This record gives sequence, structure tokens and C-alpha cells, in this order.
Amino acid sequence: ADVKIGFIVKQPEEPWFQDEWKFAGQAAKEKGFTVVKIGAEDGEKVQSAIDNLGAQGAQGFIICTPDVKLGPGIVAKAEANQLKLMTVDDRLVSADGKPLEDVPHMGISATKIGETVGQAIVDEIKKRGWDMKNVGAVRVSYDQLPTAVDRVEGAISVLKSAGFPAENIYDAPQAKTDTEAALNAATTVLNKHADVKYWVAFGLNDEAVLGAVRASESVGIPAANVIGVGIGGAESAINEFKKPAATGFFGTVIISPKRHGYETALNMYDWIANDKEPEKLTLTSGSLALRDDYEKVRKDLGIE
Amino acid sequence: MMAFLEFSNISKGYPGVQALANVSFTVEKGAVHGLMGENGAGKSTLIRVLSGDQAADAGNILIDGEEQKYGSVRDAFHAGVIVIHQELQLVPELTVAENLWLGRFPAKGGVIHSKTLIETVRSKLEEIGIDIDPSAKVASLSIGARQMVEIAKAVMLDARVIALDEPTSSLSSRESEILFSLIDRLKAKGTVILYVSHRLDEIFRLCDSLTVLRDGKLAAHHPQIAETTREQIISEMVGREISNVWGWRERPLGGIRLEVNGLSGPRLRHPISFSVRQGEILGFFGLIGAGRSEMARLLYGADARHQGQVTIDGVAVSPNNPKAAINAGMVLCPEDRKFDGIVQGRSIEENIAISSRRHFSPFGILSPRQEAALADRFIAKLRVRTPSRKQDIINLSGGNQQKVILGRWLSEQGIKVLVIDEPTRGIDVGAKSEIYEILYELAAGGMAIVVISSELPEVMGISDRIMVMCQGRVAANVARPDFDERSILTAALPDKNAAGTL
Amino acid sequence: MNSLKKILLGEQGLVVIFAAAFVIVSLFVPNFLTERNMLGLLQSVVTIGIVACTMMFCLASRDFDLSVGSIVAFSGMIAVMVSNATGSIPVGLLAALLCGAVVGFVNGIVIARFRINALITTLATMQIVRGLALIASDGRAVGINDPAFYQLALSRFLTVPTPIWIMLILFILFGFVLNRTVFGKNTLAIGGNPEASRLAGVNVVNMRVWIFALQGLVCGIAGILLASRITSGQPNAATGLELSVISACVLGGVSLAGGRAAMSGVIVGVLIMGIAENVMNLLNIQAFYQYVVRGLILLIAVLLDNLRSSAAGRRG
Amino acid sequence: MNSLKKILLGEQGLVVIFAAAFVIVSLFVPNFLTERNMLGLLQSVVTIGIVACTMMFCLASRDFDLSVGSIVAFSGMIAVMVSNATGSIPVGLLAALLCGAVVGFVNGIVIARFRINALITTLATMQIVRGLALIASDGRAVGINDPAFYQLALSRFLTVPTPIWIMLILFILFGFVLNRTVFGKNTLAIGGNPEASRLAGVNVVNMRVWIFALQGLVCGIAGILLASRITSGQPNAATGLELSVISACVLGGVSLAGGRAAMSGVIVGVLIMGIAENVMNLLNIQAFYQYVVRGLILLIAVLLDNLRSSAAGRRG
Ligand SMILES: Nc1ncnc2c1ncn2[C@@H]1O[C@H](COP(=O)(O)OP(=O)(O)OP(=O)(O)O)[C@@H](O)[C@H]1O
Ligand SMILES: Nc1ncnc2c1ncn2[C@@H]1O[C@H](COP(=O)(O)OP(=O)(O)OP(=O)(O)O)[C@@H](O)[C@H]1O
Ligand SMILES: O[C@@H]1[C@@H](O)[C@@H](O)CO[C@H]1O
Ligand SMILES: [Mg+2]
Ligand SMILES: [Mg+2]
Repeated sequence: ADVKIGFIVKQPEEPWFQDEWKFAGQAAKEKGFTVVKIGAEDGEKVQSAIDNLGAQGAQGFIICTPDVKLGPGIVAKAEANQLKLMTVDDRLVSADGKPLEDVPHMGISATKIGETVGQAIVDEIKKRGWDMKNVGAVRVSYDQLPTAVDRVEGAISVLKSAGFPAENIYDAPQAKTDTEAALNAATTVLNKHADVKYWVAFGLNDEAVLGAVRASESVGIPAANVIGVGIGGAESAINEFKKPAATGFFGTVIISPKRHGYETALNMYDWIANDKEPEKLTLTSGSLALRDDYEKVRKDLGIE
Repeated sequence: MMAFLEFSNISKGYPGVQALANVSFTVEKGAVHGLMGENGAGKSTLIRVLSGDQAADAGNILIDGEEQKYGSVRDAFHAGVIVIHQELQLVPELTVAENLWLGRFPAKGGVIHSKTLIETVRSKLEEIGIDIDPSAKVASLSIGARQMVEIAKAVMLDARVIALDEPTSSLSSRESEILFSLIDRLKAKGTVILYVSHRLDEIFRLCDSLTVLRDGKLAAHHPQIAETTREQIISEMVGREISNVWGWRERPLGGIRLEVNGLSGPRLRHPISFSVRQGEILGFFGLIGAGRSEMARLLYGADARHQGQVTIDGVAVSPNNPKAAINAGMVLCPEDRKFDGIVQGRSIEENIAISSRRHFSPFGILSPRQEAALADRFIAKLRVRTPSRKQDIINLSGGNQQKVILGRWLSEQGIKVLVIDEPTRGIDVGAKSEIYEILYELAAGGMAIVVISSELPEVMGISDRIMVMCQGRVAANVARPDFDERSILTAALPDKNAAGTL
Repeated sequence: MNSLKKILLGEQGLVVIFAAAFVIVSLFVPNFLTERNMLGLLQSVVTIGIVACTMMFCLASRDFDLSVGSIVAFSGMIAVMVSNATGSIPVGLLAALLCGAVVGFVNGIVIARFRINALITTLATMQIVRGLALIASDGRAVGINDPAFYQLALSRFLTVPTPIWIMLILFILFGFVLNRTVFGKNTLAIGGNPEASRLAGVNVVNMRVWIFALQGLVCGIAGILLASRITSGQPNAATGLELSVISACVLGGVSLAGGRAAMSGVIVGVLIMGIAENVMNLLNIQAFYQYVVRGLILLIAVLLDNLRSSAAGRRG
Repeated sequence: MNSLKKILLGEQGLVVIFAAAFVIVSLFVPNFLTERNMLGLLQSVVTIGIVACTMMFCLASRDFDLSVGSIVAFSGMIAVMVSNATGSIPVGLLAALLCGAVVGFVNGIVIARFRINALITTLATMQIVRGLALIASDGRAVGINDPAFYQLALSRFLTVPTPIWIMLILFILFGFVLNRTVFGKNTLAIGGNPEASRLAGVNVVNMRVWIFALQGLVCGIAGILLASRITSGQPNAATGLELSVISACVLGGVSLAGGRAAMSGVIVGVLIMGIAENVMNLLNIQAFYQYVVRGLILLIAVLLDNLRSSAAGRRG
């Protein structure tokens, strides 16, 4: 029979998920199966997406869930529709917060990415020879999204253990996850601490950090005094590197949508067509890309 | 006899206006008591205080010797007071029956007993001689029919006191007669009726006693209406004598100004043709629903025409576009001022200048000084009672709103044709004769004027010629020398043999 | 021919147009008209459908409620948290319903008694309640301890899942309330002419408070069912619900100017929204194009309805 | 004493209340009243402020526009993409303005000429336009080739950044248009009573189309400035803008029932929203509590204004 698999993602507008879908599509083309792409922004949409897949005769699906606590519901729904289930990016957990180990997962821990960001910042501070006491950190936060909390907390833990003073870390809460909101929040922080000369910035993703960098520019802090490290590595970050002069956007931690999209789709196909069950847990890692080496990093990760 | 209803030292002020000041009078049981006064004298305010809608600043109301302390319309209703307000208070989306029962639906456990709802209304309407389908939506009724629904509301409930605020202003004479006989019946039951009207004929026909208000104060109280005269009441109201209300005089007529050829529309199926000459006042008379208002709206382009040509001085007026009509020199004062006339939330000044300001607003930029001057001129000319031209029009009394709409069009320039639907609806006697004077003045200047009115004396009093409409057709065309109340009324009555074709 | 025209242009025109569209979709979209897909579709509109019942009353009385999404999320959270804390699901459910009703009641008091604009008030409570939900849960979803809670959504009666039954019951109930009770007629009257209603002795203030409280209670029901379906209380659930629900109502002919509403229309509005989503996914339409298609469907639906009613010669 | 009361209860009461609040905040919130923070605050309200100018007209004429956020994002994208493609920034800007105006025009035509409900229409175009922006960019941010584009937002005149000047100019311009031109008065008249305005010779259909087109154009300006500030065209920008803008207007006393609006009120509304955000960040209030505080500020602001105007005895 024809193989049909679903690929459900939580934020279909985000470039990251566009890429995952693109690579899943590529796998489908190569192996001759069908991928049904559905965006599901909340738990309710996830439920109907799974029903919908069942109705159109899919045999399995991959999901990046809007919330990991949806785990038991997703598992139940998949069973009810007799669909094989795999997760990507974010791992499902049970009611008590323990990972659902039976569900095959490919992803990267949010805390780990955050730690990579923190490390990149610490290294660069040292390289530039700044005294951490004189450096301020903008934590562009979006605390209603658990992943976002894990990421920034990851970065903060590295900073702190490298001796960055905790009282120099300032919270800039975004009202929404776009650049403008980050820009407005960060501007307030920078103006509140007008005496601080050097700044570092981190947040949920590239857009958040970009907002902080734009804020530093608008209040007249020179690019050389700013180190912003984002997460994602899609167009908004690349655009920054392509600018003729270096900006405060120092680098970004690229995670590969290729592996997440292509491999998960392939694994699911093998599971359905050849009854080959995928690994229970595959962890991928993020790679830091800078202005000078981003093209190479992207190539290594299989994206161009 | 003893005083059944007593107002004692009632005062009520609004910002900038003392609407009522120390008003006291009494009404006896079973009496119909008239309430008269100029526009803005405070009649509606007094009625609103009686209805529990607005609290008086000071004073008491006593019914049957008992002091009333009600704080809401509901309380007043339980005290046996029912009020029919000047502005119709119906819910257009509900049916006639539902409107009549609103606020006290027949229900068991919250579930409406729909059979009772319809049937009681049907039999009641039949009993009092109003021919309206109880299950029709109010939105589908004409203003006149809506007014009848309001009246039925008062009659249906057994009230001790009923107040009617200008109930006949949108009724034809035939419907008014139905109302009068209802009032007679209520009176016989001992109900006290407070009756507000600007029509002296009605007051003398109905009332046993009368109070005149002026500037919010009691100007006169007549316990026996027979002991006064029209002239006395008028001078108590307006503070001067008005000898001849109509004041018509001969005028020279010019060439044809407005020509209407085969005009028809969705609610006016039979094409209508007529013409009006320069300086001529053409009156349209007919019963409720005869199609006069629809004719006027088609003429002006307020509704889409099916067919027909309208020309002014030989130039065609494009259909379905009021703005084009104004540019061609035609304006319309609509009959329904609340929905088609006043712009709520805006000042008197803006309501007057809305159209004419284009003449003194270069590049669309206003001239506040000229607008103010214009507003002041027409407030004075039409005696609009208001503390300031900046007053929101919604706060004016009904008659004063009508005057402002008139001011809107009188302030226009280059008008050749004035179509005016029920020009003096709700307007006091003093202002009435002034409005007629203005019409004569405009006609003398060469304007062609079309006046639609349901008041036969008015149409006869001011028109040079009368067209009578009946069921959407022109039934007669009478020149002034041939005016005769009887034949005009006969022409207006539907032919019993012909099928209702509208 | 003439009678066809009559049906199309009659009161139930939207229903007829909808039925026609349904038949076309059934014929041309594979997998659409299967029992599974129909049940899935109905389940996907449970939240919108339930909340639309009372939103209809709210709009019909010329009010507006933007806080429904937050109340659904909040009461879902409360249901889960209280169930977990007390170990008793009924207590949790009661707490959730109570919470929803209280928020709605507060909305009503502020709007009707203090005469604050409904848009601003509910925009404010929308944020306050969402904030409370986030604070209560520290921004994270709360899992359900007792698996019996899932049964609310999973259990079936005559092969149809319970949430769908509940939605159907509420449709019937509120349809009845709107057309046959004093409450319903007063709601329409207030929307049609608040001043006239007040002068006729309808207690407008109380009515409005009741409508909002009811709206809150019904959001509580929707919140409980949602939490059970997604097996957790999520502080971020149901964002944007308000616009979907209001559009469904307006699509179904409820007038934002008040005074006009019909349950049949609202049901059709809800189903149109659900079917559009369902069919796009069945046809595998790309995410970005779905935005465009969704917008076009909305437009076409009201356009058709408008052509119909203007042909029927209603007054603007 | 009496004159104080007069000022507080007068037409400009909201402005006075706002001024008082401003003084209090300045005294008690550290770092608030610094030049840098003031400029930062003003920059943060540029998008809302600019769009509020025309939204005021839209609401005053009893209409409603939910598509503003999408138009801002879309025209920002167009500005960047066309600038990149043609190598000319002026051409890019022109294209963006044109695009905004065209979308607004289409809104206007559908709403005014085909008489479709404004809420539904703009909800539809909101989705369609967002979809188009996503399709055009494949969902990705588009970088700006020519750095001169950044100067739109970065350049300063008398130490004040250009976007703030543009916002101020639009405030003055539209304040003038509202109070001193036939266009403004006609807008208010339509809002007060559309049918009466039509019969008084106002071309209601054309006016409404113009207002929507203008709204689109102004969204184009906001979109360009936003793209320049964030140095890229982002298809996801400005989501939810519509609600913020509408709340700012309503806060500023614009009546949703039409017919009432004042530029001074809208400016105050916009500033209240901006200051609330700014002060909460300065005071380091936690994200979740910010929701609650934002909601409360909205409520208190309208409540105060309401107390004021009901004390002044305006009619409900
Ligand atoms: N809500 C209000 N706010 C301000 N002024 C008001 C308000 N209601 C009435 N007025 C004023 O009070 C005065 C009395 O008005 P009222 O409506 O009682 O007059 P009326 O005698 O009924 O006149 P008409 O014959 O024109 O109906 C008028 O000057 C009117 O402008
Ligand atoms: N909104 C409406 N919907 C449906 N029918 C209407 C409407 N308005 C008027 N009609 C009907 O159209 C016909 C013509 O009404 P029109 O208002 O022109 O009469 P009229 O002679 O001006 O009488 P009046 O104004 O005193 O009611 C009547 O049969 C009336 O019932
Ligand atoms: O939402 C984020 C997205 O921005 C991307 O960084 C990949 O991970 C997802 O969780
Ligand atoms: Mg009156
Ligand atoms: Mg008439």
C-alpha cells in the first residue's frame, strides 16, 4: 500500500519548521511516499490534526508538539487512530514531567542549546578582554513558552559559572516573539542602565537577539561593545552576517533542520514500510556559526 | 371630585438648561388633562419624570393621595403608570405581539407561552380596531403603524395613569379617531390621561382640563377647559398673539421648475407624474401608507428608482444619489427625523452645517467662524431652544430637533426644489407659523416646494395646489380655488371595490 | 424554479447554501464523508461550538466578549489543578465551572453596572485571566493525575464521543432559550433597542450581567472538555479563540449591531469554520496558502449570504 | 477647588488624568524621566501611534479594521523586497505605500460597496494578506541589501529619531483633518448616523472607501519604518497589532458606536499603553504579572474616565 505519513509542527510560520517540512518532503520524494504537513498551534489543533490524519488513511506521523505535557493525549490519540508516533525537537512528557521513553524521539535539549549560547558568549567576552563586572546581559525572555525558559536558563547557568555577576543580568520580557517586541523590551533595559558600557544578549531565538542588537544600535552603543548570540541560524541571522559592516549580532547556534526533517521522515517510512523501528532517542547538537564561517557551518549541516 | 394625580414642585435640570422649575398641578380622576407648551418647554421631561425614567431633582408625585417613591420604569409600572414616549420605543427586530408584551411576557418557569402571546394581542387589537398582524416584525411597519402599536401597548395594560406624548404626530386623521375613541373608553373607566399635543383642535376635542408650560415653569392651569379660548392658550404658550396661523397669500408663479415623469420604485409600483412651477407650493395629502413618503424618497434619490425621470429646470437629476440631488438644487426634509434626520452625538452647529459648509470650506478646510455664525443665525431664526450651538442634538426636545433639520436645508445655497415631509410634525404653534412664513418667502424667491402632510388643515392652509394620493396612486389633483375638505378626504379613502394593489 | 428561489432566499438561506456546499465537498474531497472524519470534524469544533452558544447571546444584546479564550484556558487549568489537589474530579469540575462563572460575572458587573465599554473590559480581563493562569502554573502545562479525567473526552455514547453530545445538547438548549424563553426575547430586545427595553421595564443591567456570567460558565464547560481532550491544563490554550467564535457567530448571521441571532445560523457558522480547516488538511494545502484560503472562504460565505438577503429585499 | 473640578471633568479630562499619572510615575520610577528613556518609549509606540491615527477615523465612522497588523507586515516586506530587486529605495517605499493603500482600498470596496460586515471582511483580509506575506517570502525574514534603508529609522533631527517625527507629524495632520476639514466632520457624521448623513448629501460609500484606503496607506508608512527599525522585512511582524491599536483608540475616548473621536485622546491612549509597558520593565515586574498589570491599567484608565464623564453628566 502507499505510505502516507503526517508531519505536525507547532509553529508553521517559523522558518525552522518550514525547513523541517522541506527536508521531510525531500525524503518523501526520494522514497516515494507522501507527507501530509499540518500546523497545529495548540493542544486542540493537535487533536484534530491527528484525527484528520487517521481519516485520510495515514499510517504514522511525526510531531513537534506545542507543549510537551500534551504527551499522554497525543499517545492516546495516535493509538485510537492506529498511527505510529515519533516526536521531533521537543520530547513528550507524562503528567508528572518524566519523558515518555516509549515514543521515538529526535531532538536537542533546549537547555543544551542555551548552554552552547552561553559558552559562545563567555568565550568572546574573554577574547575581547572585557571585565565581566562591567558587562550587562540582556535576557530577552518569553517565559510563557517553556522551551524559551529552558534555553535562556541554560545560557545563564554557563555565564554564572564563568563568573558573570548575576546582578548584571537584566530581564527584558517580550510581549510577543517578534523582533519589534524584543527591540522595545531591550531598549528599556539599555536605557535603564545607561552607564553600562558592554553588553551581551541572548534569548529564545535569532529574532529575540536581533531585537536586542537593534536596540543597542538605536541608543548608540557601538557594535564592538555588543555580543549577541542567537539560536536558529535561518535567514534573519544570515541577513545579519551579510551586512557590509559587522553588527552586535555576533553569532548564532545553528541546529540542523535537515536531520530533524529528513531523517525523522525516513525513519518513519522505514518503520511503516519495512517494520524497522527507529532508535528510541537520537540527540543532535547545535553548532555555533559566526560572521566568518556561517557558510561552512551550514554546508556541514546539510543546508545551503 | 378629588385630585387623583398630583405634581408637587417638580424641578429638573440638565447641564445649562432648567427643563422644569417648581411645576405643580393636579388632575382629577377620570379626566383627560392636556399639557401644552412651546418646543422645549419641558413637557416630555415632565412625562419622563412621571414614567420613572428620570428622577426629578426636587418635588413629589402623588397618585390617589399616595406619595410615589419609584426609582425605575418598572416601579412606575407597578404603581399603575404607563407612558407612551414622544420618540417611539419599539424593538424593530421583535414582532408586534412581542413588543406589546415586552417587560412582562406571559411565561411559566421562564418559558414564554407563545399562544397566549399572540392570541391576546390579536383579540385586543381587533377589539380596539387596529388592523395590524400581531406576528409581523415591527421593522416591516410604517411609522404610523408603529405609532398604533405603541398606543395599543398603553391600552392593553390596565393602568391608573396613562401619559401620551404627542401620540398623533404621525397618525392620519382616521387613526387619530380610533385613538380618540379609545381615550374616551379609558376615561369612562376612570383612568387619568395626560395628553401632550401641539394640536389645539385635539386638545379641545379631548381634554377636560389643561396645563400650559413655558420655559419649564407653569404658565397656566385651567381646571375647566371650557373656560378658556384658543387665543388665550396660544398667548400663554408663546407670549404673543397669533391671529392667522396659515397666512397664505397669492404669489406669482413662474415656469415649470420640477418635472416628474413616470416615477416608480420598490414600494411605489404605479408610475407617478407631476410638475411644480417656480414659486409654487404643491401639497401632497393621503392616508397613512398612501405612498407619499416613498414618492419623496424616490424623487430625492434616497431609494433606488425602478423607472422614471426627474428634471429640475429641464436638467435630469441622476437617480439613487442624494448628493447629486442636492447639487442639482433639490433637498429633502425626511419624515423620520430620528433615523433619517439627526446625526446623533454631534452638535447643533454640525447638524446645520453638514451640507452647506461645502460653500465656505476652500479645499475642504472648514471655517469655524462661518459655521458658528450660520448656526447662530438659524438657531435664532427658528427659535431653537438650547443653551448653546455646541449642544449635542440628541439632547434637544423633539420639536427643536426638527427645527435644526430645517435649518440644515435653509442654510443651503442655490436650492430650487424643497421637498418637505411632515414639516411641522411635533412643532409648536408659534414656530409653525414661522415655518410657513419661511416657506412662503422661499416660494416667493422662485423655489418649487413640495409639502407632504397628513394634517388636512395644514395642506389646505398652505398649498397652492394639492395632489391626493391613495394606495400608491395619485387620486386627485386639486387647485386652491377648488379646495374642499370633504372631496379631498373622499379621494384619499381607498376605493372599497378596487383590490388593494400596493 | 420559483420555489427553489424561495428556499434559497428565505430565512434559512445560509443553511441551504451550507448544505449545498457540504454535498459538493462530500463528493469531491476524498475521505471527507467517512464516519471517522465526521466525528473528528465535530470534535474539532467542540470548543468553538460550545462557546459560540453564549457568545450569540452576548452579541445579540450588543455586547462583546474577548475574554473567552482566557477563561477556557484558566478554567481548564483550575479543573486539573483542583482535581489533582483534592483528588476528587467532581470537586475539580465544580471549581472550574465556578471560576468561569465568576470571571464572567465580574465582566458583567464592570460592563453593565459601571458602564465600561465591553471591548476594553474584556480585553483587560482577557489579559488578567491569562496572567493568572500563567502565574498559577508558572507558565507550564499541568498534567492530570487521575486518568479517569481523560474519560470525560474519551468516553462515547452510541459511538459518538461525549464532548460532541455535550455540544449538541447545548445547541438545543440555547436554541430553545433564545427563541422560547423570556430570557432569550429580552436578550434580543436589549440588542434591538436598549432604550426601549429599559423603558418597557426590562432590567437591562441584570440581563447583561447574567449573560456574561452564563458565558463564563459555558467557557468553564469548554475548558474542562478541552483539558480532558489534551490531557492537561495548559495556560496557553485557546488563544485567539475569541475571534474564531465571533466570526462563526457573525458568519451565522448574528448581527454585531445586536438584536438579530439564530441558533441554526450559529451552528452553520461553526461548521463552516470547522469544515474549511478539515478539508484544507485533507487536501494537503500548504500552511501559507491555508491562510489565504481561510480568508477567502470567510469572504465568500458572507458575500453569498449578503447577495441572498439583499435579493430578498431586506432593508440595509 | 471648583476650577480644579472643572478641569478634571472637562472635555480634556483624560489628558489631565494622564498628565497627573505621568508626573507621579516620573517622581517614583527611577530612570523613567531621562531623555534616553523618553525617546525609547516614544520609539516603542511608533507603530501603534501611526496606525491609531487612521484607526480613529475608521472607528469614528462606525467601521472596524482587523487587517492593520497584516498590512504593516506585508508592506514592510514589499518595501524591502522591491528595494532589493530594483536597487532603488524610493521605488521600494513607493511600492510599499501603494500596496498598503491597495489592500485598504479593497477592504473599503468590499465593506462599503458590497456591504459586507467590516469585522468579517477585515478578518478575512487579515489572513489573506498575512498568507501573501508568508508566501512572498517563503516564511523567512528578508534582509535589506542597501544599508541606507536603515537610515530611515536611525537618522535623527534635533536629536530625535525620524520615526518619532513622522509620528508627531501624522498626529498633527490627522488631528487637523478630523477637526478642521469636511473629511473629518463627514467621518464623524457617518459614525453618528450613516443614513442621515447620506440623506444630507455625504457620499457615505466613497467616504468609507477612502478611510480604508487611507488606513492602508498609513499602515504602509508604519510597515516601512518598522522594516527599517528591525533592518529586515518580517512576515510575522506586527501580529496582534489590531487589538493594541483599537484599545489605544478606545482608551482615548473614541466610541466604537461611532461619531466620537479626538486626536488628543488617541495620543493619550497610545502613550498610556507605551508607558505601562515601559514602566513595568523599568520596575522589573515579572512577565506573568505584566499581563495582570496591563489588564488592570486598561480597566482603571477607562474607569477613571468614566467616573469623570458621568460626573460631568454626559448622557449614556
Ligand atoms: N438629556 C438632556 N440633556 C440636556 N438637555 C436636555 C435633555 N433632555 C431635555 N433637555 C432639554 O430640556 C428642555 C425641555 O425638553 P423637553 O423634551 O421636555 O421639551 P418638550 O416640551 O417636550 O418639547 P417638544 O415639544 O419639542 O417635544 C429642552 O431645552 C431640552 O433641550
Ligand atoms: N421600511 C418599510 N418596509 C416595508 N414596507 C414599508 C416600509 N416603509 C413603508 N412601507 C410601506 O410602503 C408603503 C408606502 O409608505 P409611505 O411611508 O411612503 O406612505 P406615506 O403616504 O408617506 O404614509 P406615512 O408616512 O404616513 O406612513 C406603505 O404601504 C408602507 O406600509
Ligand atoms: O520554536 C523554536 C524555533 O524557533 C526553532 O528555534 C526550533 O525550535 C523551536 O522550538
Ligand atoms: Mg417633547
Ligand atoms: Mg409619510
